[in-house]
Amino acid sequence: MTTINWQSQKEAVILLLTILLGLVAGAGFMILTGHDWVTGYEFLFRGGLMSLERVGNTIATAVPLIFTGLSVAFAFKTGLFNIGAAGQMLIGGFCATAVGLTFDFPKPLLLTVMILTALVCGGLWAAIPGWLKAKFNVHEVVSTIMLNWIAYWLVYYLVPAYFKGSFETESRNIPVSASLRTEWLSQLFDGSYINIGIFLAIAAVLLSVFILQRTTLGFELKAVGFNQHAAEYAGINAGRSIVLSMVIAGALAGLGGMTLYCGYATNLQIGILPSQGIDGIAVALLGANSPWGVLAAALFFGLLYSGKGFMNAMTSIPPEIADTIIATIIYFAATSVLIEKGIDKVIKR
Amino acid sequence: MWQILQQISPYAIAFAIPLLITAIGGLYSERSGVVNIGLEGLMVIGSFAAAITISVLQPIMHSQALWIGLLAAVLAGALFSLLHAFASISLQANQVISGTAINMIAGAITVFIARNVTGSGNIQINPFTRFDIPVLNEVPVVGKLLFSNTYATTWLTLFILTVAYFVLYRTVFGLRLRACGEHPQAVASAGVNVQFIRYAAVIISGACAGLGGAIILTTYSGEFNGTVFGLGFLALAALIFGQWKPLGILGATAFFGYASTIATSAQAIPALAQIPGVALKTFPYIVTLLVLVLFSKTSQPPRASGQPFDHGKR
Amino acid sequence: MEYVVEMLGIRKEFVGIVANDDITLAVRRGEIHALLGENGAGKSTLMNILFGLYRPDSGRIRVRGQEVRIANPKAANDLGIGMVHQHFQLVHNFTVTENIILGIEPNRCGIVNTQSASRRIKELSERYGLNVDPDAKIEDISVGMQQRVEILKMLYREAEVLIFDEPTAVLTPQEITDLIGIMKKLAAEGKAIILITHKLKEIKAAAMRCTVIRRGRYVGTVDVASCSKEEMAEMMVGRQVFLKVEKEARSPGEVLLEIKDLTVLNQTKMLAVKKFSLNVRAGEIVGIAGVDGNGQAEMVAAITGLGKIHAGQILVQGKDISSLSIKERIDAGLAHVPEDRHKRGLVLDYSIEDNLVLEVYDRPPFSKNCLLKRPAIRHYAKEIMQQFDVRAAQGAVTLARSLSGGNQQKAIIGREISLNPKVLIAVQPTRGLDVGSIEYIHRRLIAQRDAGYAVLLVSLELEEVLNLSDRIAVISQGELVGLVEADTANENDLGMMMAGIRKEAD
Amino acid sequence: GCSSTQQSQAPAAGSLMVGMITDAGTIDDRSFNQGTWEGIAKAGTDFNFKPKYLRPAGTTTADYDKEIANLNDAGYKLIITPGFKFENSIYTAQEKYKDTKFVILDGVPHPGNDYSKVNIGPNTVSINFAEHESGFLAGVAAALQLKTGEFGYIGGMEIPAVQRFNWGFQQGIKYANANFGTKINIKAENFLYQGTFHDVAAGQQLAAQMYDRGVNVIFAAAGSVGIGVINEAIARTKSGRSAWVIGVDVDQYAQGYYDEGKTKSVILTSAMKCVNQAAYDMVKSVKDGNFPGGKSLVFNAKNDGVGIPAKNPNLGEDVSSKVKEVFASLKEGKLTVADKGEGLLR
Ligand SMILES: Nc1ncnc2c1ncn2[C@@H]1O[C@H](COP(=O)(O)OP(=O)(O)OP(=O)(O)O)[C@@H](O)[C@H]1O
Ligand SMILES: Nc1ncnc2c1ncn2[C@@H]1O[C@H](COP(=O)(O)OP(=O)(O)OP(=O)(O)O)[C@@H](O)[C@H]1O
Ligand SMILES: [Mg+2]
Ligand SMILES: [Mg+2]
Repeated sequence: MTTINWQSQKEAVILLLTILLGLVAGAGFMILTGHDWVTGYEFLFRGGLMSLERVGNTIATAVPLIFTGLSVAFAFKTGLFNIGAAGQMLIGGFCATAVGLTFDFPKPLLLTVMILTALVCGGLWAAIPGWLKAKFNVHEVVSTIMLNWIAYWLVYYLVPAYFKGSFETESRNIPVSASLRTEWLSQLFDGSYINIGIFLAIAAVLLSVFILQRTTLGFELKAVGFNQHAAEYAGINAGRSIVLSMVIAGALAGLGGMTLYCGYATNLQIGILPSQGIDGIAVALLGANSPWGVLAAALFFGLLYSGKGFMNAMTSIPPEIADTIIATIIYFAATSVLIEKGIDKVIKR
Repeated sequence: MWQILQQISPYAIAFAIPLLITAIGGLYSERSGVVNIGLEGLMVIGSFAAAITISVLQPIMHSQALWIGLLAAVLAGALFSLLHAFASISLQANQVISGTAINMIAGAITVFIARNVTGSGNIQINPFTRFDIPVLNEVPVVGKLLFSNTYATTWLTLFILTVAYFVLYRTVFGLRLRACGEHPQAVASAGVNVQFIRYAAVIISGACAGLGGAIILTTYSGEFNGTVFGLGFLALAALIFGQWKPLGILGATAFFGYASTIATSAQAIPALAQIPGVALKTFPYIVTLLVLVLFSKTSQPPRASGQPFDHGKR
Repeated sequence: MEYVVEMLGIRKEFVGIVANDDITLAVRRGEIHALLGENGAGKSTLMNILFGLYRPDSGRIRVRGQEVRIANPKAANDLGIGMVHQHFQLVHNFTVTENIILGIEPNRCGIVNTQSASRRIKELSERYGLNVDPDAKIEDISVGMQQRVEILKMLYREAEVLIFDEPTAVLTPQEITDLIGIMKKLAAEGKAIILITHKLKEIKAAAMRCTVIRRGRYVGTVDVASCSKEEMAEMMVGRQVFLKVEKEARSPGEVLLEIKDLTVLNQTKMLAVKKFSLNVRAGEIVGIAGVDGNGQAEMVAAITGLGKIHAGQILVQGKDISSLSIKERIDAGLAHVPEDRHKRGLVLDYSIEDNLVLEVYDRPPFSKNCLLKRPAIRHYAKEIMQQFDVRAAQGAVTLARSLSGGNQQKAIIGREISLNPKVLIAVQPTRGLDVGSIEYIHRRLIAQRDAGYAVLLVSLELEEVLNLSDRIAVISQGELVGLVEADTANENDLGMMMAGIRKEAD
Repeated sequence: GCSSTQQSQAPAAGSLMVGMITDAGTIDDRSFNQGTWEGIAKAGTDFNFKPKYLRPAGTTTADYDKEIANLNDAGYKLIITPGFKFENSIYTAQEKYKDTKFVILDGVPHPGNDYSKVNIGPNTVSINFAEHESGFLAGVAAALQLKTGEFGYIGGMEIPAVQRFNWGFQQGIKYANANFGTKINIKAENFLYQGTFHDVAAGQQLAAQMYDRGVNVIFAAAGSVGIGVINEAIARTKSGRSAWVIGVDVDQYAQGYYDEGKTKSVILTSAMKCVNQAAYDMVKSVKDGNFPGGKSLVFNAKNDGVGIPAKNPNLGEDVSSKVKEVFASLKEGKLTVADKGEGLLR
């Protein structure tokens, strides 16, 4: 037992060191480009946290990232690399928006239908690469990239054709009854655009933990992820697990798309592949593919993304420093072997 | 139809060439056993290095500035690829993750620097001029198709393709490189340093991708803005589509070039304007998926690609 | 005395294990020198050190009297040391010539000249009677031929010291005889040969001297001619060895496993198993003997459901299972100890308890309504671990990866036997294990038989097959070439059959 | 043209805090964002303050809200936002930050898609441009210069400002044909919207198609897509085939240089809208204490808010003078240009 605890403690230490190194590198870049890193970080963090409203906005920024992070992490558990979260978000988000714009149900019912739609459509979209992988061994990295572009163009043409808003470039604004924003929550956070997506996200984290740790499904998925040959040997249907895992990953991303278009935003703009798709990879990586880790990493990224504008307003540091810090953290995460070796050395001594 | 083909051909080629050179880089990397999903980021790096160099040099010199810019891109791509090489070869990290990190770093850091330099993150330059190849462009059929309206970089890339083919299949280095991608242990026990070969391959892929990014900049884009619009990923797809073979890649990138050019210029071509835009735009991607399915049985990726080489393991 | 190679006081430690501890090995010019030791004794490690793949932690190496440091295989090549590895180091889609010249390619300005190399390879091949086509692709030639390519590789490099790491494991008896002939010819030319093999008979036939190591330590070097097999075995294991396992006479009952005209294709769509028929009854162990790669793997895959059946039928207790899923076959009473415990047998990143319920996690009492029932799983796991003596540092929650090979294998056997299978298929159940574990597992298999169940044993170790089986089926090129009673069988006859020579009148 | 020629007085005490938020695209897009920024920057030098611009992460209302809050919280009390996409954000921000002043270019504050609830708060000015008049003048000028030929149009996304440029352009061509005897053809297939503001390659390919089909002049109102159009024109001109472009928003002449000496350009003229002037004027009004809060201003020919550049090296003397006459008629109201697309292509 003790060793296992020690192992996860070590992982946590590695994670913190990785973040720290990223922040140090960020400070380095600031110094190199002639800026004051102390004030830089001060305003970066204040921008994300200094008022209730800003805290709310930070959380709202994190919500789609939680979903895409979970999506990537879930696929990863089954040994799949889901670069397609962006496309799944688009499809799931688009279908939910379409429902929201089409039906005139009372809010609770409408939202429920929209959530289900997002889950199903995102899941089905991701089922394609899953099926291609299981049946034809087409590498999911390539197929999800292709599907991202197909999703991009589908939405690009479908929105103006059927849901055109004031302009060709975006859908109509969703009605209040289809929005994840609620009066009481916004008020609680001083008018922030935080929305009930955060509760969906926390529910998704809990559900992911539950599925992965408690259910036979999670047992199967992880077995396939760790060792597909052994899973097959034991009678687990690996192909089915692969498709299923992609479906779950896609459903999570799809719901993430809904929180983006019907919570964070109020309509769907075409011509953009949501950046949260790729960021989800970073979130999952930093969160060590565990749902709780994903939640923490997404909130951290949300903080950086949310605070960088204020930093830019208060100083002359380009906001891209936040992306640079995140990217550096990911590289350090990828090379965490080095950090691990370092820790081992320290322990040995 | 023939008329249309003639018209779009130069643009299709212009679009395909950066893909081609980048995919050649990917070919070297993967044939040596290292998956390089960071091509996109390396292209951005190349485009950035070229943009900075050219924007500095163009006011003081003329046509040489562009070539020096390309050279800078090659160097920058090669240098930056060391990050990937170090993580995936020396540290035996997961190559896909390392590549993803490369993409993220490239996108962020170039714009960050460009912002500090230009204030906006955009850098604009004057691109290459197109020219007709004398005599050859008079040849019936192919003259108009291949030898009109060409960029110097197109011929450079085709030259590199020829060299790349030759090096891969005829030289000592190529033989060893291909062996590394199939069975690195065999290479190691033949007394060859696998890590060295893989480093070289990844650096070549970085150089090629850097050049690819710079070619986009110096031909049809003329502007650096922190992205290459997913062309690095498309190059990766072309590599797989082309079955990890130089000529296959040539075919795959040409296909992407023509398909995407037809899709974009269809609006302005009355004959094609009635085809739904969505069908044209998604066509290349759907075809890629179909081809991957068709080839899935015969597809032969390098056996060791994606697997870190552990010196101790046999 | 002139030694070509001297390894003195070699020590090599891996994380948590001392693979070589003060080992000494001295080889003369013109001799075939055997290196003997149990699995995991450290033979391969020692040879990898000599070949420059590993660096020793301490110790000295002398080549032709000169003290040398062998930093990498290139250095070894330069010193005239060549090695044929346990697993061939050949690039499957390269030609023979390309494989041989890899690393020392004849070239002009970096451009490979295969033609001259190809000519030289042809010459060498003819001179040593190796009969290798320089232009053939590796994936198209037989395993035996591949090994000769490995030999050519060394000859092409003009190696003086030739290391063979278990070269015979993949060969037919006839090929083994040929190989020994070739080695003798090479030795006669003055080359030094180091031969690693587990088969004492081969050492007797080929080697002049033999160095024995045990658990990473040097035991001694003996003259093969003046030392009996039993003596060598005792040196190797450290105690007297009983080759035969005790077992009662059998009392076979009804047919539990019936293989009827089984035909299976391999990955390249070639016939791997051809109309194979065999019955295994309750209370008997049927062994399948054969050289590696003669269809055993495909046959096992077809029986267990991991591979497709092309034609024929498989019945368990009279019930046709040919078209059932793996899961349904397990339910029908089929259990399988897989050949490769790391690839198939275990999810190394799962805890032992999860591995022990790998096939039954979805049944009560281990789960209900798709929810895992941890207490029940742990209880079950603890029982198996106790019953089968699986030792792990942190009990049932230990990661399977951190178990020793023997304990991993015991866990697998425990898991499979706990399924109460009517038919147990055990493939290479003792591969890579130490003697204690081997004896334990052999006893368990016999207990399974004595409890009235059927056991199908597939092993490349002829001795194991002979010791455990009641009947022995010999497979060659996917065909059943003979079925003999174990007590009447002898190694020679089996060897002939394994080479594909059918036993008359059976 | 919009030459901000009014000279400023002595710099006042530098307490002005003026911020801008960019629309899709970057600050140096050589058109809309850049024009706005140049106006603010010029005011910055004239009135001695350091302006600031922020670039939002995306183009959703939430992204804009965030940057408005950032500028506001950082003390910027005049916030200028170019683009109709800010309409919803300004609608809420003007309520939320009552002591901050807002200027929205190309749009009017309103909630959601509901234009019936337009509300320009007392701290907000909404500025719109008569792009159709600008397009009209460019059309007339180009027609007069070339006399005969085939004209084309490439727009970015199909949004009102971009559409108005197109409609005005076509009316201008027709006007020239009718009144000055020019013979300019226009065909439906040569009037299109590419669909993005960023796809440089597509701009080039579409332009190539048009030029190959005999189009002589392309009016590109398409952000970076327009850069692609200009690139294509430069490439053609360099190889000796003529190809003209009409620039948009600002004087794009310098974008189109094709010779080493940087004197000759493929930009025939540019259809300008004086965003720089508008931005400058608004800053000045705040400084002077006469900010026209609550008003909706229109920049058109009447107040020199739109037009073509004063200097057009590619236009002949006579052409310039004729365009000046037309401009005068527009000013006087003798001539009107419809801001609707009825009866026109696309
Ligand atoms: N790279 C390694 N890392 C850790 N342990 C190793 C490594 N290689 C070998 N070992 C361990 O060293 C010991 C000696 O292994 P070695 O392969 O030399 O044995 P061997 O005598 O060749 O056995 P076999 O008969 O199975 O070939 C074994 O316990 C093995 O597990
Ligand atoms: N502790 C270890 N750390 C890393 N690698 C190890 C370790 N132990 C064993 N290995 C690797 O596994 C290989 C096989 O080791 P070992 O002989 O113990 O296993 P085995 O179960 O006998 O395998 P096989 O059946 O293939 O002989 C070793 O050669 C080594 O590469
Ligand atoms: Mg060994
Ligand atoms: Mg072993």
